[in-house]
Amino acid sequence: MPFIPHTNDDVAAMLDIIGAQSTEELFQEIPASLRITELAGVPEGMSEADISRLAQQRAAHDGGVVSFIGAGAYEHYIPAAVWDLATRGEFYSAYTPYQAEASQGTLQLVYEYQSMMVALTGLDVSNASLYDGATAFAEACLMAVRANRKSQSRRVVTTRAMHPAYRSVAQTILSNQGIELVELPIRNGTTDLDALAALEGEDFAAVCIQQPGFLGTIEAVDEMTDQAHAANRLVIAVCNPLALAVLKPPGSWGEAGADIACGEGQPLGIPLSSGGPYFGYMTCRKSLVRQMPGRIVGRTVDVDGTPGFTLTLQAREQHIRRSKATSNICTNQGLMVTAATIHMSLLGAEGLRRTAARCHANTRSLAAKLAQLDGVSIAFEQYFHEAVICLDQPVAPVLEALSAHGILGGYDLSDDYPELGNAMLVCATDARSEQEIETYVTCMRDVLAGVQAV
Amino acid sequence: MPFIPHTNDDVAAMLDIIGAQSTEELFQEIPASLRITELAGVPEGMSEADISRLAQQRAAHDGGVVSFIGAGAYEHYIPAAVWDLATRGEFYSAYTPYQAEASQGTLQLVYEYQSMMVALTGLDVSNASLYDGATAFAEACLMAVRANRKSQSRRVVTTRAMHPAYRSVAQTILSNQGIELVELPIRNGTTDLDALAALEGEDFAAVCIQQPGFLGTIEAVDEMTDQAHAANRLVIAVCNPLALAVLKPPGSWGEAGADIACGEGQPLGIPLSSGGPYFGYMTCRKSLVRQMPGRIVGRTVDVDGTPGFTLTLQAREQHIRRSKATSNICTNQGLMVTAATIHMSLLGAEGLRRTAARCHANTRSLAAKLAQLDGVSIAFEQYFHEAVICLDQPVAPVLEALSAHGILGGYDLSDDYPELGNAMLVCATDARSEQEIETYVTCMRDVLAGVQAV
Amino acid sequence: MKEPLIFEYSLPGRRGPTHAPDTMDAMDGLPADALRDELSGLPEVSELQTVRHFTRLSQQNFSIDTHFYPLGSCTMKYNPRVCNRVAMMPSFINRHPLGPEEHGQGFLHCMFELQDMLKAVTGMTEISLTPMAGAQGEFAGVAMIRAYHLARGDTERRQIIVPDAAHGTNPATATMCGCEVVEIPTMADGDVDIEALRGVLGPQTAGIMLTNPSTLGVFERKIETIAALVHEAGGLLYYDGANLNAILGRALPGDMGFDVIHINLHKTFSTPHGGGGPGSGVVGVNERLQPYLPVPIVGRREIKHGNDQYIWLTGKERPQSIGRLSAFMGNAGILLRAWVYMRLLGARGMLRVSEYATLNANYLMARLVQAGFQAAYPERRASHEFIISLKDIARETSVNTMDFAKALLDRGFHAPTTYFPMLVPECLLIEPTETETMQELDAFVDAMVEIRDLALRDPEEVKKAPLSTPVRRLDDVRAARQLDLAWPGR
Amino acid sequence: MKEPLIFEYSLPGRRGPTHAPDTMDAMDGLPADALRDELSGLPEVSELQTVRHFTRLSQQNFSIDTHFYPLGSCTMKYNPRVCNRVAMMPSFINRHPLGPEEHGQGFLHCMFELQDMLKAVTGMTEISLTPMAGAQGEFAGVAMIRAYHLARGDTERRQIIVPDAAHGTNPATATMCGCEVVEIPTMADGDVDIEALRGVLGPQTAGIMLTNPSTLGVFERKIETIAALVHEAGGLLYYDGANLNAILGRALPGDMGFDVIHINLHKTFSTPHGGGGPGSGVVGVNERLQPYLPVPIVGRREIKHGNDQYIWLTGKERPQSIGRLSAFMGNAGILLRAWVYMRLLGARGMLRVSEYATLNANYLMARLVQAGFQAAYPERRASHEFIISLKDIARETSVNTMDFAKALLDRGFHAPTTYFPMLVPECLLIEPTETETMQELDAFVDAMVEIRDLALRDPEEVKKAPLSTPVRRLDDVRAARQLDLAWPGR
Ligand SMILES: Cc1ncc(COP(=O)(O)O)c(C=O)c1O
Ligand SMILES: Cc1ncc(COP(=O)(O)O)c(C=O)c1O
Repeated sequence: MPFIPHTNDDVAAMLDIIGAQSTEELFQEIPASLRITELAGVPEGMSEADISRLAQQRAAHDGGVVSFIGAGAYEHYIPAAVWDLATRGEFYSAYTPYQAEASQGTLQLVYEYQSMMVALTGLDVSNASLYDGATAFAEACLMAVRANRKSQSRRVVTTRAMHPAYRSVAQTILSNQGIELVELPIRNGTTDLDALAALEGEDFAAVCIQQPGFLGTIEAVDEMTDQAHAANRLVIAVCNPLALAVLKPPGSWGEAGADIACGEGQPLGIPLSSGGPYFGYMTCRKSLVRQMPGRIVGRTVDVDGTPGFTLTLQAREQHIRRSKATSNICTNQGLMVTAATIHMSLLGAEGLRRTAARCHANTRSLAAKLAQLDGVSIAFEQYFHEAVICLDQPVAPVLEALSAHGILGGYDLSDDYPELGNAMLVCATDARSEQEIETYVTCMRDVLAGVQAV
Repeated sequence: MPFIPHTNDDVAAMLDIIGAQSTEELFQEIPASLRITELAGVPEGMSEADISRLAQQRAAHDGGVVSFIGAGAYEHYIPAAVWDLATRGEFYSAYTPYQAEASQGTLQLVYEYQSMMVALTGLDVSNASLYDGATAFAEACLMAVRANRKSQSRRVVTTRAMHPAYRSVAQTILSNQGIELVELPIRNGTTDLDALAALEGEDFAAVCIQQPGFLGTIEAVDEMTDQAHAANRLVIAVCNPLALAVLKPPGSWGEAGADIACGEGQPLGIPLSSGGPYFGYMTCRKSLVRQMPGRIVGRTVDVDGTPGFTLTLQAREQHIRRSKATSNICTNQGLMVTAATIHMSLLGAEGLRRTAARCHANTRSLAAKLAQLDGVSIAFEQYFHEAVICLDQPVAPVLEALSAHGILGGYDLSDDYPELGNAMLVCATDARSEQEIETYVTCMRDVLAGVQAV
Repeated sequence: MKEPLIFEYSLPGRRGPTHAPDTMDAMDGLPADALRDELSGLPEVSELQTVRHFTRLSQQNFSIDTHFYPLGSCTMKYNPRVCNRVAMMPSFINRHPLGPEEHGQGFLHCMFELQDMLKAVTGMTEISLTPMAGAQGEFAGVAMIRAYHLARGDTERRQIIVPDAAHGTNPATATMCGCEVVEIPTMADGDVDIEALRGVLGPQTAGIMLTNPSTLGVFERKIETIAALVHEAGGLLYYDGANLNAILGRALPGDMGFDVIHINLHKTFSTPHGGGGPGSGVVGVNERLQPYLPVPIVGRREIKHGNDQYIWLTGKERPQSIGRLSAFMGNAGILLRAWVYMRLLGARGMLRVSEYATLNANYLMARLVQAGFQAAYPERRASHEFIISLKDIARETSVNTMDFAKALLDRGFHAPTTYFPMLVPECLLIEPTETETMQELDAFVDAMVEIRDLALRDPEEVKKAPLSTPVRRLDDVRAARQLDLAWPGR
Repeated sequence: MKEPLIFEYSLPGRRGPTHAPDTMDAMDGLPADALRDELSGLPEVSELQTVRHFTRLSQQNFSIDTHFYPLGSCTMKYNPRVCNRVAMMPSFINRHPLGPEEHGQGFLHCMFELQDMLKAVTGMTEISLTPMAGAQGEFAGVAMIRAYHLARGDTERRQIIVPDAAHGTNPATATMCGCEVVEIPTMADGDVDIEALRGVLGPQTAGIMLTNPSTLGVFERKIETIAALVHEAGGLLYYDGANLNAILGRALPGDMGFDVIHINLHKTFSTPHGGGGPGSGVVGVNERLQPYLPVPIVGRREIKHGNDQYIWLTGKERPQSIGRLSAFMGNAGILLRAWVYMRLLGARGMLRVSEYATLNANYLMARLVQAGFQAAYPERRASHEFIISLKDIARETSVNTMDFAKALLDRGFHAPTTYFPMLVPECLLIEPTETETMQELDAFVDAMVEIRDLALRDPEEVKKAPLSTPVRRLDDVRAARQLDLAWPGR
C-alpha cells in the first residue's frame, strides 16, 4: 500500500482509542446518498518500477529535437549544482515559512533572492514570487490601478509589442474588475510612439513597456517613461531578467525610473518543462510596497538580538486582509525561486552577462545566416536574442517540414501579428551550438528549395 | 578559473604574509631540472555546458540496448529515493569517519548496514565494505589462511563453479603471498563432489563455495560445509546478497554454518555503471572478527552516556598496524554502502524477496521459451536467476547478430568453460519486462533461422 | 552557527564562473543607450561557497523530509521521490511549451490521462489543468460563475457567499473577480447556518464557495440542502478542493451538487510544497460551466491508423472560455508529478489515502482529548484534520497558542496551523496526513502534554521557546516597521 | 536530537513496498532445502520513514559541502556537481560491464582520453585504470615490481624500502605482496636520510616507495639522488601519488625517476570521498613495467572508414600482466567523474590547482606560525599541506592534539589529520586545498588561536569538547572491548 505505514495492529489499536469499529465508521457523517466505494475511471496502481518504465516510454516520444523557439521561454544551460541543491528535501518538502524560526533556510534564501532581483531591476523592493510572467504582469496592472493616487483611471496603456499571452492573461484577470487595457499598435517592431503621443491628456493609471519586446526589439524606454510620468501615469516594466544583465535596468529608465518591474523568471535557472513551473518576479519602488501582491521576507532580530528573517507586511495578504487583500495569491513558486537564487549565485553578474551576450551573438549569427538564403529576410535590425524572420511564403508548412527533421525552427507569428506577413520569431540561446545553428540553416535551405521545387 | 576562489587582492595579501614574491617562488624547492611549466597532452579546459554536451554525445553511443547479461553484475530496479539520498552532499562529500563526533551520520548508517548484512548472511559481524566481490573473495582467502588455527596450509580449495573473474583476481592477489588455489572441476554445472572427496586427508585452510554458482546453479552447501569442517577447513561462502533474501543463509549451512561470507554488493541498489563502483561485503563469525580486513563500526557511549558510533578494532588496520595489518585497504566503497543501506531499508525483507523471486521467475520463463526454439536447450535444470543455454552452433556470431538488434543476449561461456560446448549464460532480472523477454525470443528465432539459412 | 548572507562571501574579482561562456561576446547589435554600464549587487562567489551556503541554509529548515509537519489545511504528506525523478526526465524538462504537438505526444498523453483521473475523483465533466495554485483555481471558478451568469444576461449576480470559517483566499478571490463578499456564520456544531444562508440568498447571488470537509475539520452534513437552496436561488456552488484528501474515493463533489471545483495537487496529490510552492490548482466543472473553462485543455483526436493524437484545445475551439491564466499551460512539471502519484496509487490506493488520513486525524484527536485537551468539535468525527482550542490553558497560564507552537519546534515537530480558522479562539488546526505512523502521532501527543504540564508549572519557561532553532523568537513588529527587504550593502 | 536506529522504526507488517514486484513469484525451480524460511532483521519501514531517517542522519555529518575539511593527505577539495551529473547519465549508469564494445564506444572513448591525460600529468608511458583505490594501486605497483624482478630471474629481491613517514598503506601493501618492509628514517629537515638509504640498499632490494611531496608536507629535494641510488642497486621506484595535487603540472614523477605510480583520483581529481570511498587508484608505469600492467586496459584500433574503435586489452593481449584486480574494470563511474573534472580544468586549470593549493598551505602555515604555533618544518616551503606540532602546548596545558581537534569541531571546522605522520609528536597535518578562500583560512586561524588561548586559561574547558556535535566524546575503549557491531534486536 503505497506510502501508508500502518500495521494491522496499529489500526486496531487506533480504532480502539477512537472507539470505532472500523475505518468505514469514521466516514459516517457523509450522508449515505453521497457515499461511494470505488473510483471508476482510475486505473489500478502500479509499482515504482512500472511507472518509471511507462514514463520513460512516454518521454521517448518527446525528445530528440533541437529548438529555436523562444517566445517567452528560453533554454539556457543550468549548472548541475542548481537542481541538486534545490531538490534537497529540506527545500523541496517544506512549505511557506509560517513558523519563521523553523524556516530560516527558506526565509534567508528568499531575502537573498529579493536582494538579487532588486539589483537586476534597479528598484527598491521585491516580493517572493508570483505564478509566472503573465500573471505578474496582470498583478502589476492591478497594483498600478490601486497605487496611482494621481489617477482615478481604471485604464492601463499596453502595446502590441508586449507578449500576446501576457496581454491575454491580463485581459482574463483585469476584465473581471472592469479594468481596461488600451493597446498601442507597433511600428517597426516596437511600440508606435505617435500613437502613444496621441493619448496625451487622457487619464491612465499606468503605461506598460516590455523590454525587450515580444518581437525581440528594443523599446525607447527612456522617452516612454518620462512621457508617462509627465502624464501622471505609473510605468510598469516587463523584462526578461537575463536581458537585464546587459540592458538598462527599469530603475534607471528615463529621469525617475519605472515604478514597477515584473516578468518571467524562467531564464534564471528554470528548465523549459512544457511551460512550467516557472515564476513571476516583481519589484517596485519602496513607496509602493504596501500595494505589492505576494509574500515579502524581511530581516529583523530575535529576542537575543540575533538577526533573522520572517514574512512581513502580511497585512496586505489574503489570510489577514481577506476580501481586502492586495491579491488572492497564497501558494507561490517558492522552489523555482530557490533554484533561481542558486543559479544567480553560481553565475554571478559576469556569468549572467556572458550568457546574455552569447544569446545575443548566437541569434545574430543565426539570423544573418538565414537572411542569406533566398526568400528570407530579417524584419528588424535591433534585437536582443530573438529576431523576426520573414519568408516569401507561409510559415507554417516550413516549420512543419523543419520539425520533421527534428528542428523546431521558431514561433509562427502569423496568428498573433498578421500585419507582419509571413513572419516567425527565431531564438538561438547559449544552449545552441554553432553546429546546431549551421544544421538549422542547411535544413532551412533544403526545405525552402523543396517547397519551391513543388 | 574553475573552482578557485581567490581574488587578485587575496593573492597579493597572501604572498605578503608568506613573504614570497610570486606563487612560482613557492615551488622553489623542486629542483630546476625537474620543473615543467605546461602540460602537453592535456587539452584546454571547457565550460560546464560544453562538457555536458560532449558527455551527452558520448553517452548517446552507449544506450538503447536491452541486456540479458548477468555474470556477476545485475540490473535491478533502484527506487528513486536511493540515490537522491546517497548523493546528498553530507554523504557524498564526507570522508572516512575519523572524527567520530562529526560523522555520526555515516557511522550510524554503516552500523545499520553491518546489521543488515549480518541478517542477510546469518553470520555475526560485518565490515564496512571492501572494493568489490572479487577482492572480497581474495581477502576472505587471505583471512582464512591467517585465521585457521587448526591448519598450517597455505592452500585453499576453490571450484570452477565460482565466477572466473573472482578466481583470477584471487590468483593475482594470493600468488604474491604464495597462497595456492586448488580448483575443483564441475559436473552438471556444480562443483564435482567426488573431486572434493578425493582431497580428503589433505590440509587446506579453507573451502570456497559460491551459492548460487557462476553458472546460476545451486551447490550442495550443507554437505560441502560439513565435510570442510570435518577436515578442519574453514568455509568461505560467496553469495549474491539478493539471492540470500530467498536462499539459505551461509550462517545456516550444514551443522555449524559457514565461517566467512563475502560477495558482490552491487545487486543491492548499485547501478551497473560499466562495472563499478560496486562494493564487496564480508561477514564472519564473531571469533574471527580480529582477522577481518577493512573498517568496522561499533556502537559505544559518549562521556554523557549517550549512545554513539565509532570506528573500532582499528588495531587491525594499516594506519596503526602498518606492515602487520590484516589488509592494506584504506579507502573503501562507502558511498555504495550508503546507497545499499537505503535500498535495503526501502525494500525491506519482503521487497528483496519479491525482487529475487521475480528474477528467478523471469529467467525461468526466458529459458523455457528459448528452449522451445530449434537448436536451443537448457543445460542445467536448477538455477537461481541465470541459466546456461546451449546452442547447436557457436555462440559468438549469434550474440553479435542479437546485439545488432539492440539485444545483449547473454554472456558467452566458450572461453571460460569450453567443456560446456556452445554455451551462454542468460539472465532476466526484475528489470526485464515480459515484452522484452518476448522480443528476445522472437529475435533469437529470427537470428537462428537466418544463420541456418546461410 | 549563524550562516552569513551570500553577499557577505562575495568579493569583487573572485574568479570567473565555469557555468557560462568563456568569453563576453559583443552586444554590438544594440544601441549603447539601451545597455547598462555595470551590474552590481549580485554575489561573486565560488561554486563551493555557493554549494556550502545553500546546503547549510537548507539544514535550517523544518520539512516533511526531516520533521512531522502537521500543518492543518496544507496536507503535508510525503512527496514521493519518483515523482520528481520522472518530472526531471530530460525529454520532459527540455520540452519547449510551444513545441509542436507531434513532439509532445508523450507529455500530452500523460496530461490527458491526468484530466481523466481528475474527472473520476471529482465527479465533474471536464477539467482544465492550467491554474497554477489553489487561489488561481478559485479565480478561474468564480470567473466562470460570472461568465455563466453574464452569458445568461444575469448581470446583477455579483454576490459570493462565503462562510466565516473559509480560507482567506476565498473572499480575496471573490474580490479579484469583481464580486461582493457576503459572509455567513457557522453554527456551534461546525455546520453552516442554513437560516443565515437563506437570509442572504437572492437574485443578486452569484454563488457560494464552500470547502467540504470545511476548514473546521468536519464534513458539512447539510450539503445537499445547501446545494438545493443555492441552485433554487439561481446561484452556483464552488467547491474549494483544498481538503479533498479527506474524502478521496468516499464522495464526489459533483454528486454533492457543486458546479465547479479546484483541487490543490500539491496537497491531495502530493506534489512538493517547495518552501512556498509551486502548486497546481486544476479546475473541474459540470456541463453548465464547460464552455467557460480556461484554456488550454488537452484534447484527443482519433486518427485513422489506430493511434490517437493528443492536441491542445485553445480559444479557437473554446470561444466562450474565460481565457488564459498563464503564459503557457500552467505548472506542467507539477502536473506530471501528480500524474505519477495518481498512477502509482491507482483507484484502491486513493481510497486508502482518505481512509488513513481520517484514521490518523481521529486517533490524534482522541488521544489529545483523552490527555485533557479541548477539541473544538468534540461531538463530531474529525475529517483528515481537527481543531484543538487552547483558550482555557491560555487563560489559566498565559501560555498561548503561539507559545505552544514554538515549544513544539524545540521538541522536533513543526507546529500545526495556528490561529486559523479565526472563529475558534487560540486554535491549532492539526492535520497529520496518512503518511505518518501511529508512533509519530504518539510522540506528538507526548510533546503536547509535556508543554501543557510545563505551562502549568512554569509558564515563563514555555514562553522562552524556541531555544533550539537557529534563531529564537523574531521581532515581527520591527520587521514591519523598520523594513529591511533587500541587502543594503550593494 | 538523537536519531534512532532504522530498526527502531520498524514494525512487522508495515505495508508492503512499492519498490518491488506486487506479488511474490514462486521459487519453484529450486529445491526446498536450498531456500531460507524467513528473513528477519531487515527493517520494515515506510518510504517516508526511510527518507526522514537518512536525511536526518546525513545532517549529522561534517562534509566538504558543509564545512572546511582540511584533512591532511586526503585532499578534501570541492567535488563538482557536474561530475556526478555526467556519471549518472542513464546510458552510462545502465551500461553492463560485459556489454559489447560496439555498445560502449562513448564510455571507452572517455576512458581512453582519461588514460592519455593521466600519462601527461605523470610523465609515464602507460596507464591502467583498474585499481579501485590508492592502496590497490600500490598493490598493483609492488606486484609489478616483483613481476619485473622475477621475469629477470631476480628472485631474491623481496625488500621494499619505506620511509618512516610513509602512509600505513605502503608497508601494508609490501606485506600483501609478500615483500619484507625495511624502514628508513627521515632527517630533521624532512628529507630522507640518504646515508640510511645507502645502508639498506643491496641485491635484496626490490624497490622503494616514496610520496613526493612526502606526508611531512615537504618536497623531497634529493629525489634525483635517491632515484639514481635505488636504480644502481637494481631496485625500482614506486611513487605514491596521494600528494600529486601539490605538483600538478609543476613536475612529473616520470622525470624524477619513478618507474611506477598510483594516483588517487578521489584526491587530485576530486571524485567524491563518499564517507569512506569509493576512490580510484589508477597506476602508471614507464617502459620497464609496461608488460606487467593490470588488465583490462583501454586500447584503440584504427579502422578503415575514418573513425577509431576503442577496445579492451586483456590477458590475451597482455600475457605478462599481473592479472585482474577487480571482477570487471574497476570503479568506472569514478573514472568518468575524473574525466569530466580533467576536461573541465584543462591544462591551465591543472597548473592552477597546484598553484593555489600550495599558496593556501603556505599562507595558512605562515599565519599559524605568526600566531605562535610551531610548524614541524618551519624552514621549508610547505607543499599543499604542512604540519603543526602542538607538543609544547600539550606539555604546558595538558590539552593535546585530540582536544584541539574536538574543539575545532565545536567551532565549525572539521579537524585536520591528527597524529599522522607518527614521527612528529602531537601533530596536525593540515591540507586546506585550492578550493578554499583566504577568508575561510583566516577564520580557521582565529579558531586555532581561540582554542590555544582557552587552553592556557582553562584547559579543562577545552577538554570538554566537543559540545555541539550530536554526541560528545566517545568511549573508544569500550567500543573495542564490548563489541557491539550489529543491532542485537533481531
Ligand atoms: C482551504 C484552502 N483553500 C484555498 C487554499 C489556497 O490554495 P493555494 O495556496 O494553492 O493557492 C488553501 C491553501 O493554502 C486552503 O487551505
Ligand atoms: C599518502 C597516502 N598514500 C596512500 C593512501 C591510500 O590511498 P587509498 O585510501 O585511496 O587506498 C593515502 C590515502 O588515504 C595516502 O594519504
